[in-house]
Amino acid sequence: MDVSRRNFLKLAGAVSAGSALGGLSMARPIHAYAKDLPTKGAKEVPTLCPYCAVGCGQIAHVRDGKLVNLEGDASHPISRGRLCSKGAATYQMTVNDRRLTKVLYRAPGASEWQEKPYDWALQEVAKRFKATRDATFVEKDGGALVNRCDGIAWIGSACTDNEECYLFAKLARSAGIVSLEHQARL
Amino acid sequence: MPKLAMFVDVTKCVGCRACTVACKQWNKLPMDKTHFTGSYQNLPDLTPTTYRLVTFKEEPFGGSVSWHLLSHSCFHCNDAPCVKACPVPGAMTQSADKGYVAVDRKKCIGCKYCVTACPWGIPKYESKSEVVAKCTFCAERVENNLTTACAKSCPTGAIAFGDRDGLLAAAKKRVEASKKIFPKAQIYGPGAYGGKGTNVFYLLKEEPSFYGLPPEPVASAALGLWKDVLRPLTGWGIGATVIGALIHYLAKGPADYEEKGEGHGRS
Amino acid sequence: MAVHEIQRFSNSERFWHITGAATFIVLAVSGLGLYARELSWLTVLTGGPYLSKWVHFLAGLVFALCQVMNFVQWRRDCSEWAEVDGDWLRKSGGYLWSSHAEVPEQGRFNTGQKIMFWSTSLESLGLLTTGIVLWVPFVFPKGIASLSLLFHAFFGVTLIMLIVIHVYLATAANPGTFRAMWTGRVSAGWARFHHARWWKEVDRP
Amino acid sequence: MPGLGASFGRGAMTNHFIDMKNADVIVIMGSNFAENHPVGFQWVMEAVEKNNALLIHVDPRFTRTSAVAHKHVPMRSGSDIAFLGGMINHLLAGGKIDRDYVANYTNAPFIISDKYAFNEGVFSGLDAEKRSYNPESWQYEKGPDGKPKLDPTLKHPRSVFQLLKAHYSRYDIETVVKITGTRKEDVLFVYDAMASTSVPDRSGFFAYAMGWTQHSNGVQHIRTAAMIQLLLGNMGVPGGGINALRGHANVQGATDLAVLFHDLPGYLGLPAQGAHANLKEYLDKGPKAGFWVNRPAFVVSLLKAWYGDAARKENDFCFDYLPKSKGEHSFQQAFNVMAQGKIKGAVCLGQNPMGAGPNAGQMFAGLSKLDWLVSVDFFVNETAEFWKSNPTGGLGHKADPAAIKAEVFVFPAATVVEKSGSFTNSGRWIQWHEQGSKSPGDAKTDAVFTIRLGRELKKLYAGSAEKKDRPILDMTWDYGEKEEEIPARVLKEINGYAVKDVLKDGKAVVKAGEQLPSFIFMRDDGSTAGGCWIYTGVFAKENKAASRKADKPGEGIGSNLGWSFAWPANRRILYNRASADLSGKPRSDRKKVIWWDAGAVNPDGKKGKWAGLDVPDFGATMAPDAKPSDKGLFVGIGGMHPFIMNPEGRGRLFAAALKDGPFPEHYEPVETPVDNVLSKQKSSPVAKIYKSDKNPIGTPDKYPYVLTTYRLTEHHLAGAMTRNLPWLAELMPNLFFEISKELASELGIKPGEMCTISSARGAIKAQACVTDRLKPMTIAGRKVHEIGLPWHWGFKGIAVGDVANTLVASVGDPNVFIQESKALLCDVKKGG
Repeated sequence: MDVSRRNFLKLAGAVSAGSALGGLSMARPIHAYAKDLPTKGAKEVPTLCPYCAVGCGQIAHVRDGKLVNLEGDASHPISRGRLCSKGAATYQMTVNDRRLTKVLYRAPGASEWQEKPYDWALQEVAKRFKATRDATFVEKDGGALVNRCDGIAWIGSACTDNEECYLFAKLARSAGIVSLEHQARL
Repeated sequence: MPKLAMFVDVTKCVGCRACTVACKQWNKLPMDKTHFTGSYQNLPDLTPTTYRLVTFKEEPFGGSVSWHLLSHSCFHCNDAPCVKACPVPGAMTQSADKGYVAVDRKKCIGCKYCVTACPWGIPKYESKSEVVAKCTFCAERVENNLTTACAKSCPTGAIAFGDRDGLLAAAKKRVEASKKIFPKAQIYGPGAYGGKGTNVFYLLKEEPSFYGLPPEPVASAALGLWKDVLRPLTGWGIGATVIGALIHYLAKGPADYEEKGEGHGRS
Repeated sequence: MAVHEIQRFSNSERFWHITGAATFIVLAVSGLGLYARELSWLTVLTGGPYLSKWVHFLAGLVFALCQVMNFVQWRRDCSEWAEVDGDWLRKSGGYLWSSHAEVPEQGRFNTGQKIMFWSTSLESLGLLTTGIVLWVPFVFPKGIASLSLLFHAFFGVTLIMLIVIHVYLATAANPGTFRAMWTGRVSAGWARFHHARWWKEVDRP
Repeated sequence: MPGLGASFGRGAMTNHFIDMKNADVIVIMGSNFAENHPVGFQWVMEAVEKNNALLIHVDPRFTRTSAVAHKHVPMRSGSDIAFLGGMINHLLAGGKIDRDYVANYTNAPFIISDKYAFNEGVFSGLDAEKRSYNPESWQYEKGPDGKPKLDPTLKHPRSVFQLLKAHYSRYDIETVVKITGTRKEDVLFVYDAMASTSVPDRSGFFAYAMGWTQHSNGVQHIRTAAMIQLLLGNMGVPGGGINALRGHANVQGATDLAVLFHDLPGYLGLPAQGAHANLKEYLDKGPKAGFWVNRPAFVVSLLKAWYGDAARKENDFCFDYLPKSKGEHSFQQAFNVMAQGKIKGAVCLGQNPMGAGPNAGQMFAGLSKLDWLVSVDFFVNETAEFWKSNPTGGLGHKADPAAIKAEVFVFPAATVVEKSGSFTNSGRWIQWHEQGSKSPGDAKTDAVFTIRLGRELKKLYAGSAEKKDRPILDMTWDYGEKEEEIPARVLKEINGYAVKDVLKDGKAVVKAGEQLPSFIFMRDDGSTAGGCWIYTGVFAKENKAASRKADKPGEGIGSNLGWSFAWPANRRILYNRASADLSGKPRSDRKKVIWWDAGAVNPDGKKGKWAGLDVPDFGATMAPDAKPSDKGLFVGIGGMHPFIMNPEGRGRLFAAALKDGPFPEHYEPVETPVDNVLSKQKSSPVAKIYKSDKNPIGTPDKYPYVLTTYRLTEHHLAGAMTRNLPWLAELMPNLFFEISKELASELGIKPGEMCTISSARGAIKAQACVTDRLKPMTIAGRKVHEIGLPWHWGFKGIAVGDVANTLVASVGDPNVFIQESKALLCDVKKGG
């Protein structure tokens, strides 16, 4: 196959046209980012950081009951929208594969967990609670009425809500529990 | 002129790394596997899934010790080398009005020119997805009038976000105040690239080299030679060769050898 | 009547050279497409920017192999330097000044071809090394990576220029030459005209 | 926090985060503020930047807080009282006190009983065998009228002021340096900085956390600082106070609502066996003066809230239903008793004793003896899975499940964003959070769990004729069927409501069924119910915890009265009456909070009220010249008495209320490498040391180094809430310990190297963080090395490591029984 003169001219033309383009001056490419926010259309719910006690405000972006984003609440007078590394990671406390979603039960001496229905477990706990309470209840000690359940400890938490703490105290005291504590002895 | 900027004041940084996590949260970036090697830092470098890193460095200082905490990420340079190097239209670009430099993951082909071009080595190549990743300046947040995630979360205000001129003025004030305690305190970034500067700049307590930063960030000479010298010449070079051949052909014509159509055995 | 023909290139020589030439075209097109945003449209020919990256990478490997083979098969022929080569150069091979008739008789490859051989070989080596660096720039020192970016571009552009010359000389400028590579055979007249010394060696009926 | 309670009347952070911007001097001591409360720390930075405040960090370790402080002053763990006691001496000796403030607003002029004595580190009244004091000799000397005697000149040798001077004269600078190991010039720098706030125009505060509390005399650490602040006149003013930095989102709330053995919601105190046989006795033994005289109304309202119609005047409002404590039932004690097999069942909600409890071996011994254990959490934590791993053997050490009989139930919990409710922050702000997302699977809130458990118990006990079961059956427990509405209903009950019309001077001031607007409407006749009096007002007409009207940024002193609700009565700076002088005028224009506005007309037509930038922590219309009265809400409190919760109305420099002495005294930690330089009494004579085979005490010959535990920004407590989070696990993946370069080179330890740290209780493995941020110190002529150890790790999660609490002893403060985990002895060896 011979390349004819005409063919060559065509090829040369194409190459030189390309080259001419290649020699154009460089214009800075401009990119207009106008993407929608991933939080678009999500409900903004004011919540609080669950870690330390500064009490930073957080805004949860919720769509269809699911958390899509969680960041600082800019209108909060203490935190002013700011969060620390823990606070900024709060999203992952809720959206996390490792989370427990079913009741786990470990039988005496067993070496593995079993999944159980919530209501069954709650009823079983109530039965044991009652049995232990009934067995260890001290109504009178040295003649004095003391109404004390010595056999159960209720360890609450400084990470739970006020309302929950109040319920712990109300239920535990009514059951006679004195070993009612949380981790922070001050 | 770009309008938005971030100003990182290392004298205010407490190294809490809220910036790192807030960035991961907003961008939903996965964790990197890390191991303790002797310092709080644990994350050795930026990665395709870590856009913002705090470095920890200890130095003896006036009978006590100084703990240098530096939260760093993309500098979002004006006339950015990464943008200059990028061969794909729209893959690595700079916003004309806001000034940030961002990768479009859909357009990025993973050629890694930007990895090489960046004076700080900020863009990181992710082999799995074959794209380069780096701080986006929270482009979609910024375009929707929100603060960048890192600046918003910074507890002590060490990362400030806002109007570039305003932040530059604030930085100048801060550097004067800081010099009383840290004599070598300086602003880093606005002077880069012969004054074109970066859109993320720092108040450093020490010389940039102390933090492992290039003292005067410039695009490499090689990149300049390539893009500013070789590239405009390319068209001319190849064109001239072709045209030369053409002229040669027209002027001199083909070699005057003609096939005779008969045997040319040696006689 | 059949023209008297001489075998100029073996099948193996033609295979490696033609494969190399084909991959070079692909490399040049994809390379230019990945060279600057203004040329990005060229990547349409090689499947868009992303595929072009892979095409360029894989074609580069094939081209490197071809060039190694070409080097192996022609290095001896291209390493014979003599007085006549200087004479050839002084007379610009008869292409620019002097006439073909004044040019001394040439062996299998003329001086220009030998120069082309060595320059393309060296440039290919340069392209391969810098190309490897660019594929994994993060494992090399910053300076090396950045120089590689420059030199890969430089070698690429200059190689294209060399090849443009090479193609011109092998086609329009010298009728009958293209056939030598395409079919492997040349007419005795062509051989005598262009490579008289070689013709004398090989065309012995 | 009895340290603050005994001094000022309330055991809570006296100021709040935003107020920190008003400070001129900030001393962070016993806290790693920037690292553990970074967002609150912005107000410290604000003070530094805008108020030109001086920021000092006194801490054994150079931390992320020190990194931004003007000065880091290192001292040995456990020597804080010596450091601060020296400051008291420095202030008194140099006359750098706010003399008017001290004379008028503190108990400095009070005369102490002549039986009071202090010798060789021991106060009068010690029973060395029982390890307890009888505080009888620590009382005020009373006049013929039965009221305490005062010497306004402060010159009486037995006046609090003179006793104070004498006590702390022993804390001279040389002695302080010997004990703390701090350089003399650094000590003086801190003293002088704080002394500069003795003028009314300047204020400063102390911020502390577990670095002060987790000692065998932790409460006294805080007491010492409280005394300094009283001497400097820094209480009740903007930028002053003692700022307790709480580590958990709701420590303050959990304490207010009494998830603590010794208390009932609102600090009413759990009745004790032997002391409180009936309601009358329980109420009579309360304070007879100060605002606490209203306690009967608070107690009865609580009982009405709990037992509803069953609580009637005739049956002591069901006072008998309350359990009576027998001695101590603290966290440490509970696990001790558990290990003895006396506690059979345990419910742990949002709590992980296996990681968080001191002496993990003791925790394991306790849990192993249980019949059943309930854990409610987001993740399976170390406690829920204790039967798989015994921490004393280190990470990966298996327990023998077959030998552990306990049944374990783990219930999935809802996260904060999945529920509504309120948290009380460190600054007493009760803040509401709305429910955002829905809980996955069977995860439910702790409230739902508790209510359902209560319902099951009511079902099981239904029909019981036994008296002991009445509390469960009579307990009001109707919070409706809609589980998402429970929190608001509970908060309404906590706030309190009128059962019948609440009468004042025969007129109904709150109608039956209405929410109570303030605790002053609580009655002891059963006409009101309310779960926690100090929270009353939070949900009167509306849920004020959810109120979101913030001040304009940068305006005023930062009270933000329209944002959430601060207990008590929305007061933001406690004891703010003290910011004004005796006549009610601000003591300084720069530091004003409230002042007496004599011209203001009140709704009842009477003239004069307290006005200002905060809700007055005082009788709103009680004039500055009002004489103490024997009646009303403020018995014994006059218009010049800012500390309304204390019967004497004054801040206490001398406090008989604590179990380990009226004045703080330096003692060495229970485990210490040195002798006590100040006295023969080495460690506190009344420190609680739990007797158990799991609790040997170490000696410096075997365990030569001081160990202090601490927290990191990136992790939280025992780590369940952070070590399971990928973003945090990557930032702090492995357990490490901090060691000085000097000691590391002595022991040949390289950075990152795995080492073994041991105490008398056990050994753990951790990687070395070799640093200049810790330095060896010279204590009483001896070189002492200190090791720092973060304690967040455990065997469950993404980031796993040994449990630091394995090393900690079961040793407690005698007042609050908090563990001594900030100063103990250890040994370090290369290799794991």
